[in-house]
Amino acid sequence: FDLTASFKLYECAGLPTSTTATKEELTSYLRTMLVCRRMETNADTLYKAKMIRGFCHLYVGQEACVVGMEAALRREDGVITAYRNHCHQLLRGDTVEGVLAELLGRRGGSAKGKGGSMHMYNEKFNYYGGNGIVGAQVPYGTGLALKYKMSKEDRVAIAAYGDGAANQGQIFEAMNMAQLWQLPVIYVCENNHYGMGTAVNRASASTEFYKRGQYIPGVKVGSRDVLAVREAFKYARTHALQKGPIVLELDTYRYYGHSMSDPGLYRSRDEISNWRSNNDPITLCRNLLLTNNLSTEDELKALEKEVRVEVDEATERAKAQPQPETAEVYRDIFQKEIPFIRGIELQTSVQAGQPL
Amino acid sequence: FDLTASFKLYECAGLPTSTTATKEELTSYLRTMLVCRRMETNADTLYKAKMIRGFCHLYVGQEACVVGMEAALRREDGVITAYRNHCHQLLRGDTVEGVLAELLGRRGGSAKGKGGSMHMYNEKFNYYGGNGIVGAQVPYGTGLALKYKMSKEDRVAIAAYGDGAANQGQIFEAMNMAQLWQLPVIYVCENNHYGMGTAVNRASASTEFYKRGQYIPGVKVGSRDVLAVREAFKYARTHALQKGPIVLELDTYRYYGHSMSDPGLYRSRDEISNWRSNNDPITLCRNLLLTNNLSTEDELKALEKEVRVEVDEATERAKAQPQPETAEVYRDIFQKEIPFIRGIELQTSVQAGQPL
Amino acid sequence: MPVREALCAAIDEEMEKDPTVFVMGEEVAQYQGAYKVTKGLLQKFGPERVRDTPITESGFAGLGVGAAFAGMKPIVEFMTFNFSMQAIDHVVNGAAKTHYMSGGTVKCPIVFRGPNGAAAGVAAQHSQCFASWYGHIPGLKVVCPWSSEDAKGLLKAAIRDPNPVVCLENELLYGVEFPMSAEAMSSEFVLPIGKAKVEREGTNVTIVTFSRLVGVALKAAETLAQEGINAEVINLRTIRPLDFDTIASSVRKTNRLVTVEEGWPMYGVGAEIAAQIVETDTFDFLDAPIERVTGVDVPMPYAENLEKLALPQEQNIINAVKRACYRKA
Amino acid sequence: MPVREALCAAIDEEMEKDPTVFVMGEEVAQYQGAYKVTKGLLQKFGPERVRDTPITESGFAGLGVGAAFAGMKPIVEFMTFNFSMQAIDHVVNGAAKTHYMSGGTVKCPIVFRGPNGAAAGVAAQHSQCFASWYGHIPGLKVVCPWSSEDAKGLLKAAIRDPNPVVCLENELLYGVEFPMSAEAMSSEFVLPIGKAKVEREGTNVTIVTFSRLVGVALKAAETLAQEGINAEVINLRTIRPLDFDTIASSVRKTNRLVTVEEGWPMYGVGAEIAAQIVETDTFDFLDAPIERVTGVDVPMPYAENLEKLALPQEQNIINAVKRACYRKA
Ligand SMILES: Cc1ncc(C[n+]2csc(CCOP(=O)(O)OP(=O)(O)O)c2C)c(N)n1
Ligand SMILES: Cc1ncc(C[n+]2csc(CCOP(=O)(O)OP(=O)(O)O)c2C)c(N)n1
Ligand SMILES: [Mg+2]
Ligand SMILES: [Mg+2]
Repeated sequence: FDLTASFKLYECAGLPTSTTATKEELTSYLRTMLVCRRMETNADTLYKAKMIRGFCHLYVGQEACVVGMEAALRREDGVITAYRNHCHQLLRGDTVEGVLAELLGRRGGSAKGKGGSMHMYNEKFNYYGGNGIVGAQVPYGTGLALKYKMSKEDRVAIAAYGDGAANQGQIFEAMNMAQLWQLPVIYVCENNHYGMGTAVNRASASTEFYKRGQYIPGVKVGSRDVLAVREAFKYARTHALQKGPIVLELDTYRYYGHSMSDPGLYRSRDEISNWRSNNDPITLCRNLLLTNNLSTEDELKALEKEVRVEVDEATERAKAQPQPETAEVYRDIFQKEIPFIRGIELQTSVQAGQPL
Repeated sequence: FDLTASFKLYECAGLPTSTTATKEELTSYLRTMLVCRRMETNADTLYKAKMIRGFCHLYVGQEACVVGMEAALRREDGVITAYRNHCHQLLRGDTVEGVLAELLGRRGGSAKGKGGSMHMYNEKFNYYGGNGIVGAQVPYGTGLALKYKMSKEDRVAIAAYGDGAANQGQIFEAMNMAQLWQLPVIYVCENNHYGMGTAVNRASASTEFYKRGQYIPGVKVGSRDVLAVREAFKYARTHALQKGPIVLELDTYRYYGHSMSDPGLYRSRDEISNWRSNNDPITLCRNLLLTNNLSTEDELKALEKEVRVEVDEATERAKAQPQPETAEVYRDIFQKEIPFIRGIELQTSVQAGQPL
Repeated sequence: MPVREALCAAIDEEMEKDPTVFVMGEEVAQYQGAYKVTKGLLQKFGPERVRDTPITESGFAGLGVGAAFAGMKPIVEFMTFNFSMQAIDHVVNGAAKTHYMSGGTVKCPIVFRGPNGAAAGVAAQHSQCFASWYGHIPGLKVVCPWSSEDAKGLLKAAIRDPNPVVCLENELLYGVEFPMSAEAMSSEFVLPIGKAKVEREGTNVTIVTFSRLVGVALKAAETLAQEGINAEVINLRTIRPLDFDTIASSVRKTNRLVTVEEGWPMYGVGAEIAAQIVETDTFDFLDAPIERVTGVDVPMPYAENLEKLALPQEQNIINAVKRACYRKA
Repeated sequence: MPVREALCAAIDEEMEKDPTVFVMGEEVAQYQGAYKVTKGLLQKFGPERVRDTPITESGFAGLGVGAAFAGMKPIVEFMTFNFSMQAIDHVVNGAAKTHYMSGGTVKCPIVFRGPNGAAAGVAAQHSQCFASWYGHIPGLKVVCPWSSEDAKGLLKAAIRDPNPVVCLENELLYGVEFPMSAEAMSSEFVLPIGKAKVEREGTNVTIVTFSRLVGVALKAAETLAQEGINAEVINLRTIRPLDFDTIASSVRKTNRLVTVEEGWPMYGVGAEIAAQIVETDTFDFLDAPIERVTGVDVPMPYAENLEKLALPQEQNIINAVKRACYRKA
């Protein structure tokens, strides 16, 4: 597959101009993206039914980023991102039921319902969330890389953030240390063109996010093609292990509002539908399969249906889960220890060591 | 005077290759630098006599920066810097006695003895200190520029910081806003090659501080020549008013330790004496006067003596000042209001409105 | 008038009155405010005085402090106070301390405002109450409105104050309607910073609270009245300085005290109130131990049932009052 | 052994024992520590495990949190805790809350340490006490050593603790020599986090304090003993969790309480202690109002005479004790 128009490079070279992928690979990417999209769509419905509360940042439109990324990473690589993280969680070993259970505040969520939309984790698969404070996850991700470097492991860390977050000073602080110490970290800026209601050019004096590491090389993936994303991550992974930090900017777009209460007046319907019809990652991947005669329209229709059924069933299972046990309020303050926890009234406190 | 080797440029052009200066100008620069140096030397003595307490960051070696800067600025321009600020304070309308009185914690200090070494101000001359938190003054300085821009005044703001501070994220945050909003601010990085005991290359992934605004033009003044500094600031002032932010890096060196308790093991005596003998701003300025036959050795000796006497007398006057009135503990919490102030014991509190 | 509009009116009127007042923060202009508090201000005052900032709290709060040094009166909005942690050095070391450090020469008339404490279902990183943290800091004033009158009167006072003021609002109150007196509708209406308000007079017990829980406490008081307990409810309105006189007079009358807050208990607001009681002779008037009702001492959980268990409810106030009155629950 | 060396020994021993322990911060390596606490560690453990950082608190504290998530045990030094404000979001929203938010899956075994509170002549921005701020936060433990034994035992406990711990030291104590018991010299010596220590037994009044003022309180107790007042002095050692049992037993014996801290009064440490007394039946044992001795409620002034007036002195403790004992001063 041709990738000639996909990349812009900054202080680096050697990105491939083409790549190959088997039918199985492409189909699995498509399938995963379809699952992501259906899951998020269902989350939208659940939110509107007031079953999901608070924030709920949907990933619809951006699926190629995380799917392409995971296609290039190994499971032992560490990943951390911001609050728009349902699909990251899914790809790092969780299930649709698990993600939606967390969104619904149910017992079977990855954080037992205690984290919600912005706070999902899977430590066993080296996934550290989900962070609600814009930018804060970037030093954390750099810290993961510090650990990998110190323990001489062949692992890289991903620190993902948005175009809005890209101006946060702590990102520059982290990048400086990453470069000084040659840490194996890939900074991933998912540029979806808006931070909440603010278009990139109103928030960033330079919107070339792949160059903003300045002394750190960067690559911009200009297309929503999952294969281009995958190749960029393969390249970046090798670079990070051999030479140290690198910045990847992924050009993408979100179709839904920032979170659920966003009226979206800052962009036109046309702009959204243009992206949807010309740049949709799922459509692009679908077309790759069709135009290269790797799949038929019927096969893909069947796949779509299968995914729909599967995700909808998982959604029902998540809805059927019970709320967390009430004792969960008092659990997980500390590892290996139940401290005295003062209650709303002193009388409702939990005594130290009292089993919960 | 020839300036051909003085500047390195980043994304800008038009720095002069030569300049002129009258005998009076040069002599006054020399005189001011001499006053600065003698004042700091006396501060060193007072510190060693345990009359100055806490921190005391001396400016010796860096005099050309502030003297060249003030030669180009107007008094209505705003200035803010970090804790190495005694000479900034002096040049912004204070006296040697005033600066030393503050260092000695005496009544006649600019902050009535309540601020000490790091916290001197002269609001009347648009000088806002003196800040003890590395980097924090840079957004403040940018805020001054915001005010000047909003009130459509022809004023620029100076936000000065060190090479160590240059990695602080808040500087990048401030620069981004300054560029977005085209604020008339000059970022001044006084690169004295060390942040405490850390050499620049151990702290900064890129030591080209004049380029670190990235999307902001920059000029590096590579010499300790006060005229070069002055010309750079003239250029920068015009740029800031017309186009917005600019970064000036001033290559300089401090001869004393970081603060008073610094054993200085991170650099060799040779390094220091090399700088002293080959790059001293006072010697450079002196030589300009001599080699251009604008002054004689005797004239300059007399000037030096005059300065010494003047500064030493001011030092004695500062020492003779009384400590602040004890009621000062309770004053200046708020403007225009004396609140209830709880004392060490409730019984020693100050009641609201009670005259102090 | 809902609290949101009262806040907006306060800003609007003060911007009209004083050209040095301006607003800055994330999404305050084009988006009309993340929670619509600044709705219409961009249209009225233009982009110079209603400024959208990048998501860089440390940067823009610092710019605000600098602009205040130079004579402006910035109103800096934190989208929520949780994000003020990224800028807290500027609030404390910059805004609060500089006037004192400069021997009274440098001025910093700035307002930091935004929603504080828990909203609904926003979990641990978005639910912190900063009342006692900011209340700890000399050089700051900290106001905490409950009703629309509070909101308008306190925010206007904050903007006019020549000193740095932190205004802790509450997202859950933004949409709540409160009656506004004719006086409060005036563009000259301000409330004194540092004065608490007795929202309900009573004789048997004093309930001291602030922000959203004032409403809950008033409900509890109604319920308790039916059982013959007549509670006085004090709305603190200001966290710093604390209006101890109003609290003390009330306790001297009722001889019983219950403090109510949604923040964490340890080193919280109730702690300071209790301490002030027992270090003065108001101590002698107490007929029962002081009761503190607070948020549970845990980060805020997301799930609806857990969140409810983590925050004070009417019943908790009732329980505490009954204990203070030596009644069986 | 001076406190500085006790702290260094704690780090040294724990680094020796556990290869995942490492130190990072400004000037901790080549410079041997701004206050020489980490002296010799670079030479012994090398630059991988003793890391000099740029002056970017938010960055390196965040790196520490991330490394802790991934299984390291970082000791992050703040050159002073004043600078921790630039990184406080990472301490609170990152380190303290993540274990809970993740339903107990993500771990964050990290220590944040450095000097806290006032040193000599360092003025307002460098003199803040963070005890009650960090003490407010669930998910954190906060220790505050006074003596060399405290320092070694508490810091070692903090490093071994699988949870985030804040260790608030005091620059003025670094050079102070304290005797070390044989037990304390052992590399297995740890002190329990959450337990206070009765430093001096007494019967007439309880003085509760922490950090540097423990020494001042002990001096005051000696002076008071000459006047027939026998004071019990409690060294809190831990700010969170607070060892209320030790305080309460003491007050039940002495019936009088004086709290002593150098931080600001409002929403401070004394406030919480006072509140816990009056909300429990220990209240009934009080024979006098509680006295709080605190720093004056102002930013720290520089001048020597003013600084002294802003900080608790022996005489203030004596005055407070005498009032509590109804003696004339
Ligand atoms: C420090 C901080 N400031 C503000 C917010 C509120 N906020 C949440 S998301 C967001 C926009 C971020 O935009 P971007 O980084 O582009 O990510 P995207 O939402 O587009 O994925 C803002 C302002 C926050 N959570 N944390
Ligand atoms: C936020 C913060 N971190 C650390 C310090 C301690 N500190 C004071 S000065 C300094 C070195 C700064 O170096 P540089 O910016 O190069 O300025 P110079 O001292 O060389 O003028 C450090 C680490 C501080 N004051 N504030
Ligand atoms: Mg975005
Ligand atoms: Mg330097």
